[in-house]
Amino acid sequence: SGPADTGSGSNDGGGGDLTEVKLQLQWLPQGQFAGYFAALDQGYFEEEGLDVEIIPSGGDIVPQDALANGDVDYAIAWVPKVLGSIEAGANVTNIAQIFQRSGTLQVSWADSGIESVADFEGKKIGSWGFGNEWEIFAAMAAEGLDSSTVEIITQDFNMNAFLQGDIDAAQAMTYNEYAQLLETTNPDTGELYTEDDFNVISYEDTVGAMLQDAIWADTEKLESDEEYQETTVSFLKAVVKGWAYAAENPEEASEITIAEGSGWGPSHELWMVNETNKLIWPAENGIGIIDEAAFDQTVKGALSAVNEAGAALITEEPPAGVWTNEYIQKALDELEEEGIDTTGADFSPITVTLEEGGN
Amino acid sequence: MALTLSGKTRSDATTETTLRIVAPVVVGVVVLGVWQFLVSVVGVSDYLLPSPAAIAEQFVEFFPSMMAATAITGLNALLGLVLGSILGILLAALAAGWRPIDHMSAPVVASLAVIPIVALAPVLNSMFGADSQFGRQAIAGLASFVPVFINTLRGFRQTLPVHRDLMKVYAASSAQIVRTVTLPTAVPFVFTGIRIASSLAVISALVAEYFGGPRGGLGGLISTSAASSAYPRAWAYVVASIVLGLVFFLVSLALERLATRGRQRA
Amino acid sequence: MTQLPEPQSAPTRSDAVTVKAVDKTFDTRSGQVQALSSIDLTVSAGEFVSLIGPSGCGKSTLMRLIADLDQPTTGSVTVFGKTASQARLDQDYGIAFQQAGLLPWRTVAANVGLPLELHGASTRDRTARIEELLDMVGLSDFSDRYPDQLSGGMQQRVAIARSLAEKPDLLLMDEPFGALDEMTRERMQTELLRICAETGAAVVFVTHSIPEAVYLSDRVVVMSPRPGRIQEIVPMALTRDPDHAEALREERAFFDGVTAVREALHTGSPVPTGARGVENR
Amino acid sequence: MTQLPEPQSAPTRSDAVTVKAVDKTFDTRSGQVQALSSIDLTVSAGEFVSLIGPSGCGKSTLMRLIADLDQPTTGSVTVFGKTASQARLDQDYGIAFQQAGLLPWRTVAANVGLPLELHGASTRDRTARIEELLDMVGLSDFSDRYPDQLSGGMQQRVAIARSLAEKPDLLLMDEPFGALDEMTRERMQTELLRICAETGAAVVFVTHSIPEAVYLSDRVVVMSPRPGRIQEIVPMALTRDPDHAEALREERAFFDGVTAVREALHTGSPVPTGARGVENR
Amino acid sequence: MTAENLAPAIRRRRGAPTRELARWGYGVLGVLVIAAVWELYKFLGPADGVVIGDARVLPRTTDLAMPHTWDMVARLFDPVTRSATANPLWLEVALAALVTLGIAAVGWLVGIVVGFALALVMQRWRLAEWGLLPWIILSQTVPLIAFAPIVRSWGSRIEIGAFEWQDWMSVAVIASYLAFFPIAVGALKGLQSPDTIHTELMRTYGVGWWKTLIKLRIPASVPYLLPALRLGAANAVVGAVVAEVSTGMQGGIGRVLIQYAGQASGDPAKAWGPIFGSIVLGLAAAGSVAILGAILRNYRRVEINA
Ligand SMILES: Nc1ncnc2c1ncn2[C@@H]1O[C@H](COP(=O)(O)OP(=O)(O)OP(=O)(O)O)[C@@H](O)[C@H]1O
Ligand SMILES: Nc1ncnc2c1ncn2[C@@H]1O[C@H](COP(=O)(O)OP(=O)(O)OP(=O)(O)O)[C@@H](O)[C@H]1O
Ligand SMILES: Cc1ncc(C[n+]2csc(CCO)c2C)c(N)n1
Ligand SMILES: [Mg+2]
Ligand SMILES: [Mg+2]
Repeated sequence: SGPADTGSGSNDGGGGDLTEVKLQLQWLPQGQFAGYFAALDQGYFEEEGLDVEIIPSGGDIVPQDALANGDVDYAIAWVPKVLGSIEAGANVTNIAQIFQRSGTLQVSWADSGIESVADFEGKKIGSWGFGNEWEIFAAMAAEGLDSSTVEIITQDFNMNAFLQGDIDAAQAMTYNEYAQLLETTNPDTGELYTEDDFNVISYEDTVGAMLQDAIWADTEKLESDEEYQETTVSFLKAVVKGWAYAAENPEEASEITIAEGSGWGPSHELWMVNETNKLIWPAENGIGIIDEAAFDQTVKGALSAVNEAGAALITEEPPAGVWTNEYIQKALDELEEEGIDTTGADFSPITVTLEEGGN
Repeated sequence: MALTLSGKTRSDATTETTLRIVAPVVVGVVVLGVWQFLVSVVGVSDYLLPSPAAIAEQFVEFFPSMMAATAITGLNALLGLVLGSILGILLAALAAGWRPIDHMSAPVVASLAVIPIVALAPVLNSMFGADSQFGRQAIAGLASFVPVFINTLRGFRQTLPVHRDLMKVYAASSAQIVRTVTLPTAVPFVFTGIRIASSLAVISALVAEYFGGPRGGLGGLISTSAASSAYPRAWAYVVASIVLGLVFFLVSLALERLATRGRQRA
Repeated sequence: MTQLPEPQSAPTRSDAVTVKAVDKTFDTRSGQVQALSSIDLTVSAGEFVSLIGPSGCGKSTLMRLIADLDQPTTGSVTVFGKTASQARLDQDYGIAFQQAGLLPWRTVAANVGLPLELHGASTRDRTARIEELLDMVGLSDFSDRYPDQLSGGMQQRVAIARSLAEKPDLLLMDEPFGALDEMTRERMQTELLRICAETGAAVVFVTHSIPEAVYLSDRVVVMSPRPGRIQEIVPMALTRDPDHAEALREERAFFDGVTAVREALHTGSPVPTGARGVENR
Repeated sequence: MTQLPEPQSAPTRSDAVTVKAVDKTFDTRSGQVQALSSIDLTVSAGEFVSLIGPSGCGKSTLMRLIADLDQPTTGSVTVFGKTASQARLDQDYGIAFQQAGLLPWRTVAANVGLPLELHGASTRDRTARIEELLDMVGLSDFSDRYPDQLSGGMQQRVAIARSLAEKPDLLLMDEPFGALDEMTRERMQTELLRICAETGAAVVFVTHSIPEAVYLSDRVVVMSPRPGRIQEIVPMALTRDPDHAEALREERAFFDGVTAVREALHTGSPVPTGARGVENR
Repeated sequence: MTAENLAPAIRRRRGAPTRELARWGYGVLGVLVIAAVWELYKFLGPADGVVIGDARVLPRTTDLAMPHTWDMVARLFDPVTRSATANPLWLEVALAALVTLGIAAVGWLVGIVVGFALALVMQRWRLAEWGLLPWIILSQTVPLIAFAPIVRSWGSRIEIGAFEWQDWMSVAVIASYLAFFPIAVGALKGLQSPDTIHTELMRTYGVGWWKTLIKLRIPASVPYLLPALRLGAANAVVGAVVAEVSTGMQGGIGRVLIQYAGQASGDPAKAWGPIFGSIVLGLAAAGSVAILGAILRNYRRVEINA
């Protein structure tokens, strides 16, 4: 149905009353954040009385720190990284666990014999660093391996290091780097690589699995600022609607993110939206609801992970109130009343065919 | 006090030497003091920019890892510096000897001087392999190459006409001319180039670590620490990288002084 | 005024320098510059000849032609009966420039020994000769110093020692004392005369200073400005007695020589006594 | 030899410079250097006084004290009855150095006009004065040139024009012709004498050249080396007739002056005629 | 300089325009030689490069590591993506480069103001020079990526009236951090460059520091300032590109660089587009200082070796 303009029409003179909100992403605009851009594009934020600015980030911007410093109102960030920040003094709260599952893979060649985390020993393991490596260390810790038993190599923005054999197992997000592999020509066959060429270890299947994209809010303001509390609920409502839109209209959602400046080719972008949807939907308890068990597992993993410099991610349990379902629950309840499905019970992913180079 | 010093030619040598050391130390101490004061007394947020005390504490706590990381980055920078300098000197010698090479290398050298590391790092990692330190060394080498080449070439052009005439008068062979006049004349310029290159090599090797390759260097640890909001630790690594850069600078400065010792400048 | 006939030198030794019908033209960005025009000059063995003339008249150019640092456009230059180029390869002359031109990274001794070293003299021979030379210019105590630790006059003495290293029979000197103050200069002149007397070398000496030319030379070649020509060759009639060299400067003959050269210079120069007004307005 | 009594200048104008019992000591890395020791000197208005002496004897230092570019350690310097500092602020003197010291980015006219511009002269006054000055030094046709387009002699003339810009009654000149060749130098000397005659300014002139000092000066102050002292003040008895300035150089009186100054110099200098051996070995 | 002009060996007979043309010809030839070496090595070299011991001293020659030069060039003229509205690659890169150029220019100007102010202070008070200069030199050993979050955070707190801190301003500030250094050092050298003879001349005219500064020191600093400004311009571009990556700013060439680097596995030639773009950008920035040099040519009558 194309980029519908359900909400934009209602922007009649009420523009001045909109509450300004800044949302900090954890990377450049791309399908990973389709729900937020869809909410913006479809006018869901405006419907909730919000004027939202989505701020992308680059290599050195830490979203939760931008939040803790008061630069923005909400931030998207992986839970383990934020746990580290909280121990360092950041006062932030997880208000919605958008991704229910971990999307991190460790990919190796089909004939490499690396089939589980236990096989990492003595191998060259790729990771992006920047705090994205804690799942690896946590999973290894569960297998009795510490970081000194492998050689960790920082991956750059593409998968060339893996393709050329510099690393034995590369870190890859289901929605991004794995697709990068599948849209590359195999020089031996002249065809694109297929899933059969690779062994894929999904951290979701290991005890190292950690919660990823969550929405974080300023703890202090949540406690003391009623307006912020209301805004939070409105904000979450719009976000949920945005993700629901992305689930139902992956093609349109991917076009929206491309229009927002994602530089990926169309098939890659669509793949990304589709795979992101799979990490969110279906959401048994409702999208964004934090599963206490999953959160505790993340904390446990974070406590056990020690990197090669000997630094631990966290050394003690995070304080109570590090997460709350209060606002997302309220938002979901209100949305249910409006007749919106917030569990995605009948969600079914589409099939995306990747083209060479993601085009 | 500063006023009286600037205007007059009161050349009290020992005072000058003392002030040259004391003044920067005072500036450093005052800045650190004010910063610490702002954080601990005025209550400015020390979240992103931690207090000197917090940084020092992390520096001490992670000292062994700090040393190991400094060694890795330092070695990369050193190899790059040596490699880049040798290349720079050789190519400058060619360019000085044969003008077409000079003209041909001009756009290439100019391009190398303006190319950001971000652009080069992924390409070099692909070309030379992300599992080796060579990519970083190559980047440090390229960064060092430019100033060494430019200064060496300038040095080769500094041969005084009177010295050239003298060599001709002595019917000296080309090899003799190079050995007795051209090279010795160029040496101080070469070392000036190396001095400029030294800090560049360190910063380049370090920044290159942000963009892939084996872990364990200062650049990687700065980013990892910062990514988990361990800012005092990140800044402690930054301090280590400053010290590393300073060591490179001072050593190359000493070499330059040594090379120009006992020479009057025209 | 036409050129005076050259006095015949003693026929026992061949001539040191013979310049015949030499022209020299330089190509420059802004066209051709004629630096020398029909120069004829003979310097006998052992003779001291000075070149004097206004700036740009081609003194240095002429000297560079003799030294084979440049080639004449037409005409020929012969040194001890050979081509200039052969004489250079044979190290038949020593040379000193206005700047001492010492290599700053070499000690005094190493600078003096440079030509010997380049021509493969043994270390022992070299050391002996360097000692001898430094002794001659009175710098024995300074052999381990670096050039920048010496005064300008001392540096120039090192350069002269260096030019003498191969015992040349011809010395070419292009304003070697130009950068020195008058008093040092006078001392160096006296010293140079003594050295010449000791070694018997012929000298071609470029200078701007009339008293210097008069004091040192057997003949003074006065040149006129572009295109550089020989205006006049003024023979000097001073009696040279190394033990009373200094006294000479206050003798009548000396002042007469100065006057003669001044007048020769002003004949050729475009600005004689009365013409000042022409230039000023 | 002791200092000669100074000749009394015409009492109608006050003295241009009075230096009384001046000592000057420099602090250096290697200790104190006494540059000047008990200097007494008076320069009358309109008088031309040269300072001559071996390198490092303190000529420049003395001139710098008069110009208030440095302060005496003890003693006093008075210029036209005021302190040196006041005289500087009042622009009572003009100054010229060995290097012309022109600003390379300014045209000849703008260089000459610099002091006027700095002191806020109106553009019209400035233009007129610049024209006058360039006319005086014979460079009217060059007013739009840049210094690098001029020969050394022309540059020096611009510098002299500049030093005359504010019509000072005192000119301080530190080897202004040191970098020029002898012929240009002689022309500049003649020109300087003419300008002095026109403007009636007193001159303190530092030089290394005996003939120059003799030719130009009413009195020549001969200084002895460190610690710089006045060795002797030699009055010149040349009759100055601007129309025959050049002829002077070949007169007996000129040569006598030269001899007198030479002798005064050698009395004070450690290297008189016979003592060469002392320095050489 | 003058010595070189007089040195007979260096004199050339050919006219200036021919020489200029020959220079460009050689320059182009130089680039072609590099391309030829690239292709020749790619043709002859082993796919996995030349490995000695543990170090790969010569690169791999696969299309992934070393795309053909003609592929790189051809890729410039293909659309960025399959999408119907996509621009050709070169246009996309050029547009991004213009954005970066603008930001770098602002960073450069800030660098000039800061650098020159520091130089003035250091020239005026020797004690300031002694106290500050070592820190200024040291400042360049701090990896500027360490600042990105701080600059962005502090900037976002600035909000004066209608003025609001923008993302690009953070980038400009970081760019100025690299740009100010050569300018401060060069300006200081330049301000200190007048000979004693000139400063003393000003003293004999009884004028103070300010007038000396304006009439003497600033004009005299031009030959030192121009190379410093050129270096500063190149540094500002490099700084802006890195800062764009660091802060995640959109629209500039830094963003395009990492974006296409991320696509290099599937489309290796694409990544070279923004690399060429950033080189052209840097050369353009540095080259534009030459215009300034032409305007100020009367102040460059004395050239220096800086
Ligand atoms: N290599 C050269 N190329 C072009 N012109 C030259 C060259 N060498 C000298 N000239 C010109 O030839 C003329 C004579 O120069 P030369 O140096 O011989 O004069 P000079 O008498 O030694 O002058 P000075 O007294 O200033 O040393 C001058 O006009 C000079 O500009
Ligand atoms: N600023 C200074 N600091 C230390 N010593 C100085 C300074 N200026 C001059 N001197 C010393 O004072 C002495 C006299 O120097 P001055 O320059 O006045 O000599 P001069 O007669 O002008 O010499 P020259 O003929 O070489 O110009 C010298 O020994 C010199 O080294
Ligand atoms: C310079 C830089 N490189 C890689 C990452 C890693 N990263 C962060 S989020 C994400 C998933 C979406 O692609 C990835 C790969 C980073 N943060 N900064
Ligand atoms: Mg000459
Ligand atoms: Mg002096």
